[in-house]
Amino acid sequence: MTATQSKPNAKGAAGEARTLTLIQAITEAMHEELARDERVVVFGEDVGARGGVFLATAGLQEQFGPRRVFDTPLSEASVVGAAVGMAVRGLRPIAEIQFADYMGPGFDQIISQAAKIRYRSGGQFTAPLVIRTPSGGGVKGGHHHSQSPESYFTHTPGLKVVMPSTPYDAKGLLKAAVRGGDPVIYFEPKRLYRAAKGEVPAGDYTVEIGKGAVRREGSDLTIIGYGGVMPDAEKAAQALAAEGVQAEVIDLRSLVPWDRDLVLTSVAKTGRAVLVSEAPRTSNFMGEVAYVIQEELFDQLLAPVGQVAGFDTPYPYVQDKVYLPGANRIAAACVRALNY
Amino acid sequence: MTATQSKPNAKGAAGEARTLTLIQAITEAMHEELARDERVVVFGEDVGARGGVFLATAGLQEQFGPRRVFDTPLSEASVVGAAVGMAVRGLRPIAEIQFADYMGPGFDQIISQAAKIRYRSGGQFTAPLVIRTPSGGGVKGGHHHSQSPESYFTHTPGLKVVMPSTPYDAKGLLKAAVRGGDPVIYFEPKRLYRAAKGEVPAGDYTVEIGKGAVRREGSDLTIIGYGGVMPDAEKAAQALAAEGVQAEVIDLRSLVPWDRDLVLTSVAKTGRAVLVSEAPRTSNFMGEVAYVIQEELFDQLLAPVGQVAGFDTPYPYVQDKVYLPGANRIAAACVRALNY
Amino acid sequence: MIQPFTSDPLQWVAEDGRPIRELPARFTPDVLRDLYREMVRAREFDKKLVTLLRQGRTTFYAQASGMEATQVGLARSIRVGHDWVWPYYRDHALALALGVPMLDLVSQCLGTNSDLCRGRQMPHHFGAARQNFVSISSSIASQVPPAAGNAMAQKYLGVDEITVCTFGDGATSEGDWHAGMNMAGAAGAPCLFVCENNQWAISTNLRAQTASENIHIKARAYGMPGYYVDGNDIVAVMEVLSQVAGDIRAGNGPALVECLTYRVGSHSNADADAEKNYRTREEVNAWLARDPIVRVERLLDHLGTPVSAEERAELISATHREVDEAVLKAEATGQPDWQIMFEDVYVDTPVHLREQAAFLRAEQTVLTDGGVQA
Amino acid sequence: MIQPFTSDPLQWVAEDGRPIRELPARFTPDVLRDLYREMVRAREFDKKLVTLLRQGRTTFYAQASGMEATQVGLARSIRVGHDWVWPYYRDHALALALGVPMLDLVSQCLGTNSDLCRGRQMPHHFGAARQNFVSISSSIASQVPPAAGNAMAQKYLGVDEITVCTFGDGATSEGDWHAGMNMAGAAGAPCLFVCENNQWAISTNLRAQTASENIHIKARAYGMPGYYVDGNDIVAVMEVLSQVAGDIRAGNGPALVECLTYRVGSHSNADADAEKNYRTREEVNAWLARDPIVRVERLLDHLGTPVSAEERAELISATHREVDEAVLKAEATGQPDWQIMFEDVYVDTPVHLREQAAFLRAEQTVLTDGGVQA
Ligand SMILES: Cc1ncc(C[n+]2csc(CCOP(=O)(O)OP(=O)(O)O)c2C)c(N)n1
Ligand SMILES: Cc1ncc(C[n+]2csc(CCOP(=O)(O)OP(=O)(O)O)c2C)c(N)n1
Ligand SMILES: [Mg+2]
Ligand SMILES: [Mg+2]
Repeated sequence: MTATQSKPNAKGAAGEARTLTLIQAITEAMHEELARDERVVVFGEDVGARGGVFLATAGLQEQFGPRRVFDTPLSEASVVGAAVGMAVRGLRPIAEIQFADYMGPGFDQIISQAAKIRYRSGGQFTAPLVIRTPSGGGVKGGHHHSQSPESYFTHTPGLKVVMPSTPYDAKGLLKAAVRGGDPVIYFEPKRLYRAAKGEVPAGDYTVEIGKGAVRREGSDLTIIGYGGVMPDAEKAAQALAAEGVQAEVIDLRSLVPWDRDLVLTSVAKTGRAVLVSEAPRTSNFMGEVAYVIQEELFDQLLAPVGQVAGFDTPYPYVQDKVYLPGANRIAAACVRALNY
Repeated sequence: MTATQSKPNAKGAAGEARTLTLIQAITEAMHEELARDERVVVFGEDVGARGGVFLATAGLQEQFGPRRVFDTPLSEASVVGAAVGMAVRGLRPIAEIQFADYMGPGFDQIISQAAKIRYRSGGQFTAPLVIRTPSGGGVKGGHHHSQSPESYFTHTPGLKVVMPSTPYDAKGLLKAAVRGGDPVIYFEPKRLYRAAKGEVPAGDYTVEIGKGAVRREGSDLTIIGYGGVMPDAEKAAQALAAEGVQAEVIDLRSLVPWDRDLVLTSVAKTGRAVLVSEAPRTSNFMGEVAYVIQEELFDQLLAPVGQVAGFDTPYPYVQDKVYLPGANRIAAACVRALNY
Repeated sequence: MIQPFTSDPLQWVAEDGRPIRELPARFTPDVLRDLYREMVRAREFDKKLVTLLRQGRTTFYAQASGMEATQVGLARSIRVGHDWVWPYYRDHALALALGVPMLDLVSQCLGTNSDLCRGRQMPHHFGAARQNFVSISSSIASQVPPAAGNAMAQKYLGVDEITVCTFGDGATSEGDWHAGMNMAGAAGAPCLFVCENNQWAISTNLRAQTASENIHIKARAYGMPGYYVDGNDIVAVMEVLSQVAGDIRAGNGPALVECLTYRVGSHSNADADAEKNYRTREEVNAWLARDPIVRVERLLDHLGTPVSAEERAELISATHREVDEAVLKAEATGQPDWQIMFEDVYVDTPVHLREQAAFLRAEQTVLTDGGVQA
Repeated sequence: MIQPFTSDPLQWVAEDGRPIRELPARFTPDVLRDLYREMVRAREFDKKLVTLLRQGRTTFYAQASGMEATQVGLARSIRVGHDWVWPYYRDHALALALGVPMLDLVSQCLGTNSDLCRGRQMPHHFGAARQNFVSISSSIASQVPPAAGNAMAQKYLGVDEITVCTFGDGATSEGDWHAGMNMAGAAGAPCLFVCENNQWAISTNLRAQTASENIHIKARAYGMPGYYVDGNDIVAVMEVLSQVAGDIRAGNGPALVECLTYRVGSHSNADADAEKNYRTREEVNAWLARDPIVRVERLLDHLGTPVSAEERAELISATHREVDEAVLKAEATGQPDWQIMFEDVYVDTPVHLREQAAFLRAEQTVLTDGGVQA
C-alpha cells in the first residue's frame, strides 16, 4: 500500500498532495501519529499482522512493532476499556472496533467510562482516545456489517463524534482526534474506503473537529449530509444543476459538535434544507439538525426541512441498495422541497 | 403493599377502581399476569426476596414461588439474554434491569438479539418479552441513577418502547406488553413511582401500545411529553391557564410506535407545539416528533416547534433539580412559543 | 465414565485410523460409513459454495473444512428436532447433519425467495425452525446468554430437551460468553456448550486470545465440568458429547466441551489471501494431515470395509448435483422484492413503517416509470 | 512461597487473636497498632456518615464495616501515590488508608465546592488524582477493563508501577469483569485484581451469583494465579497481597486475590430495613463475631500490648472530631452553582453547550428576579 510505504513528514507542515483513497489517508494518519508521538498506540481485533479486515492498519505493525500496534482478544469491552485505562495513564490510544455493528459489547465502556470519566472526576482523570470503526451500508453485509449507529453516540454527552467522507478530511480529522483531549468516536464510511479518492497533503495537518465543509455552493436549497451519503448527495446536486437548480452541499464531517453556523448561514440563504443520512429515521442525529433549523430559521424557511434517512427496519441483506438513500432519492426529496 | 395483597380478578374484565401509586399498579400488573398465564416469569437482579430495589416486585416471589419469580446473577447481559432465550422457547419473560443506567452491559443483547431475531429469521423465531426498568432523574442519584436512555432504543428498529406516567397506564401498558408479540422496553419514571397516584381498575384491562392520551384539552398550544415530565407539563399548563392560555397536554405513553395522529391533530388545531423530555437534547426522540410536526404542519405552525429537554451533559449530582425541566422551564418555553 | 478437565484431548481413533481405546460397539462399519458420508457432504458443500462465491452468486462464505468431525459428531449426539441449537456462523456441517435441507441452506446463502429467513441476513447465517436451529446472529457470543435462557425455559417447562450452544475459540473472550455461561451454571440449566476450537479467530491465535491453558478449563469459573476432545476424531466427539448430553438431560446441569480442531481454509472470503500474513503453510499442512474425514477412511480401512474410489467419487458428485439442483431451484424463486424489508420488524406493521413502505412504493413506481425527474 | 488455588482461605491469625502460623517479623506491635488505628478510623467514618445520612446532609452511603482488614491491608501492600487504583464504590477504608484526606472524602459525600470531583457524582463515589485513586463509576465491573488498560500502559511505559483493581463478589458475573480479566491475562499486564468477597450482592448470595466453588478459581480462566485469603485477617491479607504485588511488579503478570469477608451493615441506605428479607440475623451475628478489628485487638492482647479502653475511646473521638471538622469545612465551601454542570463535559466547551449554559443563565436570572412569568 502506498500509504504505508510513503515516508510521511511527521514533524513539519503539510507537504505536497497526492491522490489517496479514504482508507489510505486513514492509514497514513495513523502512521504519522505513531511516528510523531511515542504515546500513540494502535490496537484492536486483527489490526496487527492481518492489518485489519479492511487493511486500514496494514503495514503498521511491521513498521512500528507489536509493542505499539497489536491484536487484542475478541472483546470490544476489552478494546474500549483498555483504551480508557491507557488514556488515563497517559497514552494516546487509537482503538479499532472491527465493525460499528460490534460496538454493542463495548457500549457500556463507551458511555459509562470513556464519556464520563472527565466529568465525574471533576477533570482529575481524562480519557483522550480515538475509537475508529467502519460503519454504514452498501457492502451487502446484512445488518451486522452495515449499520450506522452514530446517533447513539451523538446522544451521549462527553463523546465527540466525527465521520469524514473525503481522504483529506479522513487524515486531518483523525490527527485532530488523536491530539485532542476528548474521547472521539471516529466513524469510517466503509463503502467509501476505496471509492473515495482525493488529494491528500503528505505530512502534517489537522481538520478542526466541529467544522463542516461546503462541498458545492448554491443558492436554491441546502443539502446537508455526512459520511457515506456524501457522494450521492453531490450526485443529486449535479442532477439538479442539470435542471437549473443550484443546490449547496454541506458535509458536516463532525456531528458532535456540529457546525451550526455553517448550516444556519446556508439555509438562511437558500430557504430550503434537505438532510441526508442513512441511519434509521427515528431519533437519528439529523432530527437535531432539523430541529435547530426550524427553530432558528422559522421565518426564512420556504418549505419544511426535508429528510432522507434510513428506514426504521433492521438493515436488510438483499435490499441493501434499496435501503440506502441514493442520488435519486435525495434528488426527489430536493424536488419536493423546491416544489413545496 | 396493598397491590400485592389484593386479589386481582385475573380472568374477568376490569373491576372497580382503587387509588394506587404508579409502582403499585406495576406490581399489580405483574401479579395478575403471573396468575393469568403460566408462561409468565419475572426475574432480574434482587427481584426475589428483596422485591427489587424499588419494591416493584415485592411479594411476588412469596406468592408465586422462586420458580416463577427469581434473582439472577449480576449481569444485565445475562438478564436480557435469558429473556430472549426464554421467549424464543415459548415463555413470556418480564425481566427487570435494576436501573435504566445499567442497560449498557445488556445493550448488545437488546439490539442484536431481542430487536432482530424476528427480522433476521424471517419470523421463524420471535422474542416477545418485556424489559422493565426505572429511568429518569429527580432522585439525587447522579448520572448512574438518573439517566433517560430511551432514545437509544427508539432508534433501534424491532423494539417497542413505552413509558407510562399514570398508574392506570402503567398497569394497562405492562399487560399489553406482556401479551404482545414483540420485545418491549418498558421505562418506569422512578420519580413518579410513589408520587403518581391515580385510579386503577382491579382486574384485567390493557392500554394499547402506540396510543397517546390527551391529559388536558386546550386550543392555544400543545404540550407533548412522556414519563417523568408529565406532572410538570400539567403544572405548566395550569399556570398558563391562570394567565388565560389554554394549553392542550398530550402524554405520548408510547414512543415506538408513537401516536402521530393524535399529535398532528392537536397541533393542527393549536398551531403551536412544545415538546418536553428530560433526555439529552441531541439525537433525542423528540427530534423525530418535532421533525414530523414541521414536515406535516409547516403551513399551520404559528411558531417554531419548541423543545425543553435535558442538557447535553452527563446527568449531574448536585444540580439534579436544575438539570430537569420543571414546570417553570416548560411554561417559559410555552410563553416563548405564544409570543413568537 | 469420561473424565472432565483432562490435560490432553480425549481420543478414540489415532491419526493413522487405528483405535486407541476399544471402539464402542455402536460404531459399526455402517454407522461409520454414514458419518463419513455426512462429513464428505459437508466438505463438498464448502467447495461448491466457495465456487458460487467466486462466481459472484453469493457474497460471503465461511468454510468449516477440517471441522466436520466436530459438527457432524455433535449433530449425532443430540435429539434432532427435539433439542434446541443456538449455533454460530460456521455451522453448516452441523445444520446439514441435523437435517436442514440443502435447499434451505443454499437459499439462505443466495438470499432468494425460498430462503426461510427471507433474505434478511448475510449468507451463511442460517435459521431453521423445524430443526430448532435458531437463526444465527453475526455478533460473536451473543447467542450464549439466549442459549442459557432457552435451557432455563426447558427446565421451567419440565421437558426432556436440552439446548446446544456452539461458538469458536475467539468467542470465549466476549463478555456475553461469560454472562451466558455463568447464568447457565447458576440456573443449573440443561445447556451443552460446545467450543469449536479451531485455534484461530480470524488472524488471532488462541495464545493471544487468552492466557488460560485451554478453553475447557474456563468451565471451572462456572461450576460446570469441562471436557477436552480431539475434535477431528468423530468417535471421540460422539463418545464425549453423547455422554455429556445424557448427563445434562438427566438434570445434572450444564457442561462445556472443547473440541480441538482446525480451520484449514481461510476465515472467510474476506481473508482468502490475507491468511498468509498470520499463519504458516507448515501449520496448515500439519493440520491437513490430521484431516477428520481421512481418519474415518483409515478407520474403515482398518476395519476391513474400505471406501472405494468409486464410492467416494459418486458421493462427491451426488453432493455436487444436490447443491447444483438446490441452486437452480433457489434461484428460480427469485429475489424478494423491496416489501420484504418492512415485514417481520414487528408482529404488526406500525404506522411509521406503513408510511415508509408507502414512500418506497411510490419511489419504486417512479423508478419503474423511468427514473426520478430531478 | 504462598500457594495459589487453596481450597480454604489463608489465615495467619485465628479468630481468637492467636497466630496460626509464625507472625512475620514486620508485624511489630507498633505496626499492628497503626493498622488497628486505621481500621477503627474507617469504621468510625462509616458510623459518622450514616448519621449524616440520617440527618439528610448526604443522600447515599455504602458501609464497609466488617471489611476493614481487606481494604486497609490492601492499602498497606502497595506503593501509595505510585501504584494506581481502580476501586469500586465501597472502598472508603481503602481510600483513607491510601491517604486520601478526610476532607476530600467528606466533600465528595456532601457534593460541596471542596469536592475534588465537583459534585458530579452521587456520594461515596470518590476520585483523588494525588493518590492515583481513579474516580469510581457506579456501573459494576466497568472499572475492570480500564484497570487492565492502565496496567498495559504501565508495562508499555516500562515503569515499576502496578495497577490495583477492586470489586465485589457480585461484580464477577458481569461481562466486563471477564473482558478485563482476560485482557490483562493475555497482555501479561501488571494488574492486581482484588475481590472483596462479602458474600452478598445486595440481596443476592454468592451461591446464587455463580455455581463456581469460589471466586479465585475463576483466575484459571485467565491463566493467572488465584489466591484465597481470610479477608478479616489483616496479617493474612497483607502477607498475601504484598507477595502478590511484588510478583506482579517483578513482571510475572496479573493475579486475582479473593478476600473472604462480610458486609455486616446494610448494602446501602436503600436497603437498611430490607435486608431482613434476604439474610438471617444469625448469619450477621456469626460474622460480627469474626470482626477484623477485634481480631487485631486480640492479637495485641496476645502480644502483651493491649489497646486500653482510653486509647480506644480517644481514637474514636479523634475520628469523630476529624469527620466533624471536615464536614464543617466542606459545608462552608458551599454547593457548586449551576455553571459547574457545563464544565468538564469536554476539554473545551462546544457551542451547543455554551448555548445551553446561556439559556440556563437567563433562566436562573429570571428566577432570581422572582419566577417565570407564565
Ligand atoms: C461482537 C463481534 N465482534 C467482532 C466480530 C468480527 N468477527 C467475525 S468472525 C471473528 C472471529 C471469530 O473467531 P472464533 O470465535 O474463533 O470463530 P471462528 O471464526 O474461528 O470459527 C471476528 C472477530 C463479530 N462478528 N462480532
Ligand atoms: C451494571 C450495574 N448493574 C447493577 C447495579 C446495581 N447495584 C449496585 S451495587 C450492586 C451489588 C454489588 O454487589 P458486589 O459486587 O458483591 O459488591 P458489594 O456491594 O457487595 O460490595 C448492584 C446490583 C450497578 N451499580 N451496576
Ligand atoms: Mg476460531
Ligand atoms: Mg458483595
